[in-house]
Amino acid sequence: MPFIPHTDDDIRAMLACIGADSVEELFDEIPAEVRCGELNLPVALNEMAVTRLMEERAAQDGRWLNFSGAGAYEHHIPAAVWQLVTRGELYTAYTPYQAEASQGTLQILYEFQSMMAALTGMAVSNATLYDGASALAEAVLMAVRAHKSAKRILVPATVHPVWQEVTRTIVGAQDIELVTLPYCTEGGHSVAEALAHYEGQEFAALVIPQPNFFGVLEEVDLLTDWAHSQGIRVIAVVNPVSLGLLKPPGRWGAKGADIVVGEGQPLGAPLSSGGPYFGFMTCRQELARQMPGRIVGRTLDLDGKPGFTLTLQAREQHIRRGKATSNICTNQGLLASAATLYMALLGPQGLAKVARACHANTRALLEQVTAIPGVVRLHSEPYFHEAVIALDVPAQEVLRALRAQGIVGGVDVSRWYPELGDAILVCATETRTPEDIQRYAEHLGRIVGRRNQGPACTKLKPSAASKW
Amino acid sequence: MPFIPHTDDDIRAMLACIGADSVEELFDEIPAEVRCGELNLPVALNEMAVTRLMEERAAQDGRWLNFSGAGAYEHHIPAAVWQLVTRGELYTAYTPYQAEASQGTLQILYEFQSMMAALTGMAVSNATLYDGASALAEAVLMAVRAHKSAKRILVPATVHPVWQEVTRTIVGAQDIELVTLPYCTEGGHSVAEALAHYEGQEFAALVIPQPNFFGVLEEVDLLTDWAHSQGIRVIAVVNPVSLGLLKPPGRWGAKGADIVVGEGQPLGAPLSSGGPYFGFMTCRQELARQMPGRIVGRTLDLDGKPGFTLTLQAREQHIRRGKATSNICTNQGLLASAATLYMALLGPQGLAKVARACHANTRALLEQVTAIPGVVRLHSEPYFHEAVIALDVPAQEVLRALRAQGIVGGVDVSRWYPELGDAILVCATETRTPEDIQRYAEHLGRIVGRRNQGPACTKLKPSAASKW
Amino acid sequence: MLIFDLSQPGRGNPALAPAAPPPADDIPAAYLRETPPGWPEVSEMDAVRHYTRLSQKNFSIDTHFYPLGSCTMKYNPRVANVLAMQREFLARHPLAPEETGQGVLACLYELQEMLKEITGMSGVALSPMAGAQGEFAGVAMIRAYHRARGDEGRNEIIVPDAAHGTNPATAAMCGYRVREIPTDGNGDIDLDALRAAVGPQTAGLMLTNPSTLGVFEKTIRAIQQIAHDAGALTYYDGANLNAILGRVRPGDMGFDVIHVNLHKTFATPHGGGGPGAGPVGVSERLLPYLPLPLIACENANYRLLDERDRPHSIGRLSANLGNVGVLLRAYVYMRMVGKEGMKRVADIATLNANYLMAELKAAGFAAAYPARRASHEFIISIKELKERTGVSAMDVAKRLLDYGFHAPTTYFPMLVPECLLIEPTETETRQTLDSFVAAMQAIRAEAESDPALVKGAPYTLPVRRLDDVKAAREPDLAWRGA
Amino acid sequence: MLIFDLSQPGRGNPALAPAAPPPADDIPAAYLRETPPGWPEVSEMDAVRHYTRLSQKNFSIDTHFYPLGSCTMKYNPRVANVLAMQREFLARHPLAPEETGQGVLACLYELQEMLKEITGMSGVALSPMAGAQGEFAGVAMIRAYHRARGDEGRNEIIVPDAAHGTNPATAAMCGYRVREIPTDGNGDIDLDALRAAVGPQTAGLMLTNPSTLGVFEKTIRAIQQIAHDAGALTYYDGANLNAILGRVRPGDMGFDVIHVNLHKTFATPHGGGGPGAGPVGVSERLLPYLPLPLIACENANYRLLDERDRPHSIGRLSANLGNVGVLLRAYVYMRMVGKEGMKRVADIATLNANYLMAELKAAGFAAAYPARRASHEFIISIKELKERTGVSAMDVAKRLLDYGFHAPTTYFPMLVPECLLIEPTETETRQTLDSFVAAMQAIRAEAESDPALVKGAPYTLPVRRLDDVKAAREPDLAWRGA
Ligand SMILES: Cc1ncc(COP(=O)(O)O)c(C=O)c1O
Ligand SMILES: Cc1ncc(COP(=O)(O)O)c(C=O)c1O
Repeated sequence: MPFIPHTDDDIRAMLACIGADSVEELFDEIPAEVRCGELNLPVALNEMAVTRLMEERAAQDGRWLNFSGAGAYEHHIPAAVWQLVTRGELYTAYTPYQAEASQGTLQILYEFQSMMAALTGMAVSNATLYDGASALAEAVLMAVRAHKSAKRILVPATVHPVWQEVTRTIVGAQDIELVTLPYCTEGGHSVAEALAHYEGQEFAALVIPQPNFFGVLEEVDLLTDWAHSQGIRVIAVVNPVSLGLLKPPGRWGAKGADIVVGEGQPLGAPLSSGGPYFGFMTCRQELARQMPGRIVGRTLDLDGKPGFTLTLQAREQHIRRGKATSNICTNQGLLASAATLYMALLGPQGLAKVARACHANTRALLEQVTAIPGVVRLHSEPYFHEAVIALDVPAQEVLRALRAQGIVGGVDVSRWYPELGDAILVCATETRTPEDIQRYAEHLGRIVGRRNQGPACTKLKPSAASKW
Repeated sequence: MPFIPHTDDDIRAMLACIGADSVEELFDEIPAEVRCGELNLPVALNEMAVTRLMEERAAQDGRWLNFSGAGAYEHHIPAAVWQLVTRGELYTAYTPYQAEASQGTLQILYEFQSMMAALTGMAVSNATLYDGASALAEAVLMAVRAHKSAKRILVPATVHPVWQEVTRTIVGAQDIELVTLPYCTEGGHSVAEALAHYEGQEFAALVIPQPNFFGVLEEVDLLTDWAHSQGIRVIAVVNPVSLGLLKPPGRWGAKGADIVVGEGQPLGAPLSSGGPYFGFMTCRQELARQMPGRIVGRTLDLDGKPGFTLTLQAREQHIRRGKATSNICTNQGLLASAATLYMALLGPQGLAKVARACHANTRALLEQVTAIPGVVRLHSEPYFHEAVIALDVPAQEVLRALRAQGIVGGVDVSRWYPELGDAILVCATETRTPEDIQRYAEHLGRIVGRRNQGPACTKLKPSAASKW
Repeated sequence: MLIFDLSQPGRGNPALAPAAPPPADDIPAAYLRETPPGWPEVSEMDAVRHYTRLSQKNFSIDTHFYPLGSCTMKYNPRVANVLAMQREFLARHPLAPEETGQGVLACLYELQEMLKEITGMSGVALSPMAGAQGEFAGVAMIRAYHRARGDEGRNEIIVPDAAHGTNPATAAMCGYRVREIPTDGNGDIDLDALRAAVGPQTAGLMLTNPSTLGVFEKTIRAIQQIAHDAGALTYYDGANLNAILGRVRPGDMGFDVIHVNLHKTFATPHGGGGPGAGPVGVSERLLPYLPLPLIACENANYRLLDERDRPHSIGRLSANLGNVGVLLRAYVYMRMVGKEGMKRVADIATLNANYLMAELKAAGFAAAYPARRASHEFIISIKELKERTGVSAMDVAKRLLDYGFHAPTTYFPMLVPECLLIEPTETETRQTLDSFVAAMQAIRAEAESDPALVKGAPYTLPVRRLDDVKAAREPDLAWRGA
Repeated sequence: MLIFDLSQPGRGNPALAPAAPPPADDIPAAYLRETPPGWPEVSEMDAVRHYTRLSQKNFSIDTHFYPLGSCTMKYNPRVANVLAMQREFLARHPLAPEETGQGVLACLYELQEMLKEITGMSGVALSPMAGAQGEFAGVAMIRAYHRARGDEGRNEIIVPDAAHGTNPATAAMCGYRVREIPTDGNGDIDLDALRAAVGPQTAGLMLTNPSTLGVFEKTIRAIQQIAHDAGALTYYDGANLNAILGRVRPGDMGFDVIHVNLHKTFATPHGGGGPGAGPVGVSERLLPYLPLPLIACENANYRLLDERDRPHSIGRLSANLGNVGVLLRAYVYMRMVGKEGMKRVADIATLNANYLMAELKAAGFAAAYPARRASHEFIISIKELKERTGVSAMDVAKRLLDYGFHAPTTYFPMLVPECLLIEPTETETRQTLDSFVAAMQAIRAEAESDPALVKGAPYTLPVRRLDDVKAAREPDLAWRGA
């Protein structure tokens, strides 16, 4: 059997020590009536055969030129990152319960927390949640816990729609109400007019995505200050790579955001059909004990030498059980290690360059595609590294035609925003070359093939005061 | 600049310490007249760009179904091998000159030597030479050194022809004569009739390949005993994987071979267009101090604890300079580590299974292809895992047609053995499935397409007593 | 030495970033960052060196015996890593259409089906990203089920006192009150207490089996019956599935939900705390509520099912498919273990645990449930030693590190005083277990002769024992500059 | 603990080998092995654990500063490993036709061309598998050249006494007598001695520049002239090319042959002793003799040249193309360094060496050639300290290990007593160099106050100082059973 080292002699000798006649006997406490018959599974493959199978499966999926973002972004990951992260000592350890035997993982997580705090401009960070979407849900729960009375959260319609779904799934059971803040369909952002409607109402938090799902930049200072003026906490949802260029949530408005969450994938995690990624969360100092998830602290050992350990564990399920800040236990630790390496290798200047290149490439892409008759950018507000383009032909057909050219051409957003019509969210990160961009534009031009002006939309969507 | 950590401040401060005004000044001892102008090289690519380039180059080479052997064999390499061998501590260390700081590499090499000695049935092993071909050359030099008077070596025509060339290149400068021993074209092996011719002549060694270049098994006991009866040492040239099945050179004839060399590639090195591979060499105890290359020994430390160190260095160029046993310095250490892991993971039973599967697959291949009219196996003697098949159509055309089906169909041997006519050396290792073999046979059948009986050959080739 | 200590302003790795992108001069200044984040500025080599050396400070399966109970620290096959990290798999965008992912989806679909077969459930969803999220999905489905039937009064979940902390925490997250029920002296659930606890307010019962006490719940049928009779659904915490592979299927026993931890039973690496994967399986009646996406095979074509296909789903737990890379590793493992191997895994995991328990008992250690068979793990209690010598379970754990063994789980389950929960797994040799026993004996001898020695452990690790209290009282959670 | 100590008869990893191949019953028994080789029988996990832990016992660039003179232990970019190990590259058979290898051949061809440009030579062959094999190829070409001209009397090669051992060893292997010439007090070759040595018997001169003494041969033109005037060819040992990249080209200086060590100058890993690669470059007149194969580009098609194309070639040095995987790594490195970076490499390598020399001098250490600029490396001599305290260069080297630094090269070149040859390379930071200086100072202080301490070093490594004499006198070269 693979991975089992026992020889027949071993088994015989061990049974003798136990005083059992057979391995079967070791299961004698299992009631006969619950035992099962033989499993109907495929027969075992040896390593050679499984390698061949998996190589064929990978080859089947092929290689594509990607222009999709929508929450998961293709970035160049320095080769050193995964070469190091898959070292056995990091890859095959578990949660550092025995701190002294886990200083590697612990120090890396401490450095991770430090870098994430610096990136977002906040005081403290935890050591990952599952992903960005579930991190938003955790932030909502945290804001409600911290607020004590309000169980309502104001969520812009421009927050990633799947993240909204995930949040609803996760917080739904606790009678928390998520109220949708409509957005301006022309600008593509959340606006003061929409906020006015909620003036004076009690909310535990306002969520502010930056950039938002459409790639558009929100007026974060205005939104933050409005929320704080209403006694509402601010949950920032940010793309970490964008923070190489954009103002960190800690600096939003007069007082800065209160909780910051996001999808960590852009920091060193490959796209991988969706995972593993990691959610990050940072917050103000005073909210630290409300945080979900593992937190690493620096302390001293018996000899007065610095070292690292899991801390503030009284928040966690293994201590506080039913009263824990979250049920999370296993998190996405290895991805935090990858992110730490990514951040350390790029450094602040490297990140700024990546962010600028992403923006510049998307800008170049938009310039070229909007020169095509019938293709327009849908929104007017500034963007970071993705944008919605409207087409006068069916989006699905266009995407299919691009695919025939080896191009994954963006994400059809009509499923979540039917009001946008035929519209795709496109993204060109630093990984796209000028030739890639030109190739995209040429094919799109050929496919679209005729001219059209999409009608400008002048309504808030969804209509004000809508809820899920 | 990539990989250079110096900031401008660093450089300034360092120059100040040196007392130089500029980096330029540090080169002031270089005569002006030898300085060069700007290099005409491509501009630097960043990691992302070079990654894209190299991924495209790899994709360009594609994936092929391989039936070629001829000295380099496709085997399944357990994934753990290269995952471990590329760990920085092994990958980026150098020759273990500081033994105490290199116990990892040293112990692995000691284990390597132990396993190679056990595999070949010899007393001692070195810690690699460059490749199998140059190892044969080193064995020839060693045999001449050990013999003292004879400078002639008897080399069967069935030794890998390129290895013969390499050996000639390397030993040629030292007035060593390589005398070709003709082979039986029907059996495909070296025979007593041919040996008779050399009875009573002085040779430093007889080389015995097992299996030989044609995949054929030589009568090693007979050849070994003949050589020893003539006072000639035996240099065995073996495929290490074959030794999972075949008699180790230490057991050949009454006394066993004296020196054993071979290409280590089958033990864990990927095909890689030819390298890096490694040459191995083992020998009798009494020849140890005649060996070329690094050797690791076990010894004790100051506290009496066992440890490992390079030893018998008085043989080597860094001590003995012009009188060293070889000029080799940097060897193929990492490949020895990979081989050690390969051997430890497979174990004796695993190796036996690999060897048996190779044989069985080649047997199945031969059964299927020789059922095709016009395709025959050229030799009658037993084989290990490759064999020459004769075709009645041009070999190059057949190989080209197979290529059009994604198959690398074997090696055209007419370049080295024109007497064989249209003949290709085919090999099916354990990596070939029954479907692969069937696919090969079907395509070959379609390509050859008509019937022919190749005339049996009854002459020794090259004619007896030929020399290079 | 922190990575920050290696930093020098202006240093960096230009080759790792785009050369000189144009400024983002079309974005108004108000949106822009003024000062770069306080990240370290180090060379690639210094980063590689720093993190390589840090990694060496860890214990891990690849370096040490790691008998951490409840965590199933078995060998993580290297081949699974290699195959899951093929370029095509890594580069695929999660929202790329299904036609670009038939290879990966085929693996996931087959994984889904294999898990159904192994657990005996009617449907499986792969998306939960860890056991706790699988639990969440499971309890949320229980809730959805009762709601759909208009059975709104059920607001309690029953959890044995020995349960893992995630069980009560999950129940609470799903809006339930948690009712604990005690365990009897034999390690079984107290059936009378259970009977007394159930009622029309009971939404579900969460059971771990073999329990966290390392024993098989002998009355599992009765427990199941009592819960079902009360109209409650039954949840099977499958974190300990390794013990029963191929012998018992929770679905056959009538359970309604199960989560399994791929990072335990199916050998995916633990990554220093994750990522894992916690697929959830359900009985027929919960099928409509499974979280999304699910993977369907239609005419040899793989497709993701969404809200349009499954309108009653509890929804989504992640933005995408879950931890696909982890799922692929589990898939590779399961294909290699295959039909023949599954039961063997449980057999040898159980053999190793019973052998180690027998040897430790013979060496004078007190098993918490000496009359019971160990499942794949078991508990010993250091209580008696502590009373005599002052050496606690924690001290023994720390001293084990000096002997080159990762410690077992300590102080969990909380039920057994001074406990060590020991799970050797099937991938360890008898020789390793014997050397562990020898270390335990040596430590006991030290405790008798020189308790201070043990209480001062560890001595041979990168740090001596760390001050947890200080860490919590004066939290230093981020580097704030030199 | 040896891997053999973990072995248990009958253990193994069935999943790593074919399941149950049929017996080879068509092969006569006389050919077959009777007993399996005495290899260890261990589980995959135990092997992984054993070798992971062994690896941790090494110093390496990825873990330690490694200023091993003459070896150019610079950072080995991880990306080169990743890209060279792509599946398509690894799987290609060496005898597969060129059409299946246009990608890899394009890289090799461009590498060949870049090396021509950097060295200023007319042709380059990539096949030599290490520096010493490059030397062999070079000297063999010199021999072929003289022979082709009927100039048979040339049977001597001149080698400076400071030369690396491979130079005289290579000359001998090529059938030449070796004539050593001395170095003067400034580290330059003694020109008078050279003039006296050359003659009609001189086939060639092998020169390392910058020399192994760490200085640039100031009279290199004259040396060259003297040799050429005598009808000898000149060989440039390019192992120290790192010092002169983009500043000086051996070809421009009139050298006839050069070998370069890709595993030094071009950042390919040293692998614990190899593999490396030692391409050889030649001047116009040696072109016909280059070893095979060479890579040609014909109509944008890459092709291997063989004996039919190059009938005068000295022949082949390896069965195939040489160490292709190493060549690919060097190619990636060179493309990343590019036109702009080559000179910078030499600049900073030189800066680091001169800085470290200046700091060590300031700390009281004696430079062997204090009046000279260091090239990319330099020598300090511990002679004076040894005379006073008995602490030798070897002792200092061993003590450095305790301080977390790999030792410099010791006792080479043999010319300088108690020498340490120190080569920091350009990839080390000033901070690292400073901490090395601090360690050297500390060791000196220890030598003054407690020489026995230094002589007993190392203390903190997996073993104390090893008995080399015993190793050589009673060789234990292979495990022979428990
Ligand atoms: C019994 C039990 N249940 C649930 C869990 C939670 O699983 P996870 O850590 O993957 O969230 C664990 C893991 O620690 C466990 O041991
Ligand atoms: C100056 C010099 N020449 C030649 C060599 C030989 O190179 P290699 O070890 O690659 O054979 C070396 C390497 O040690 C060297 O330093």
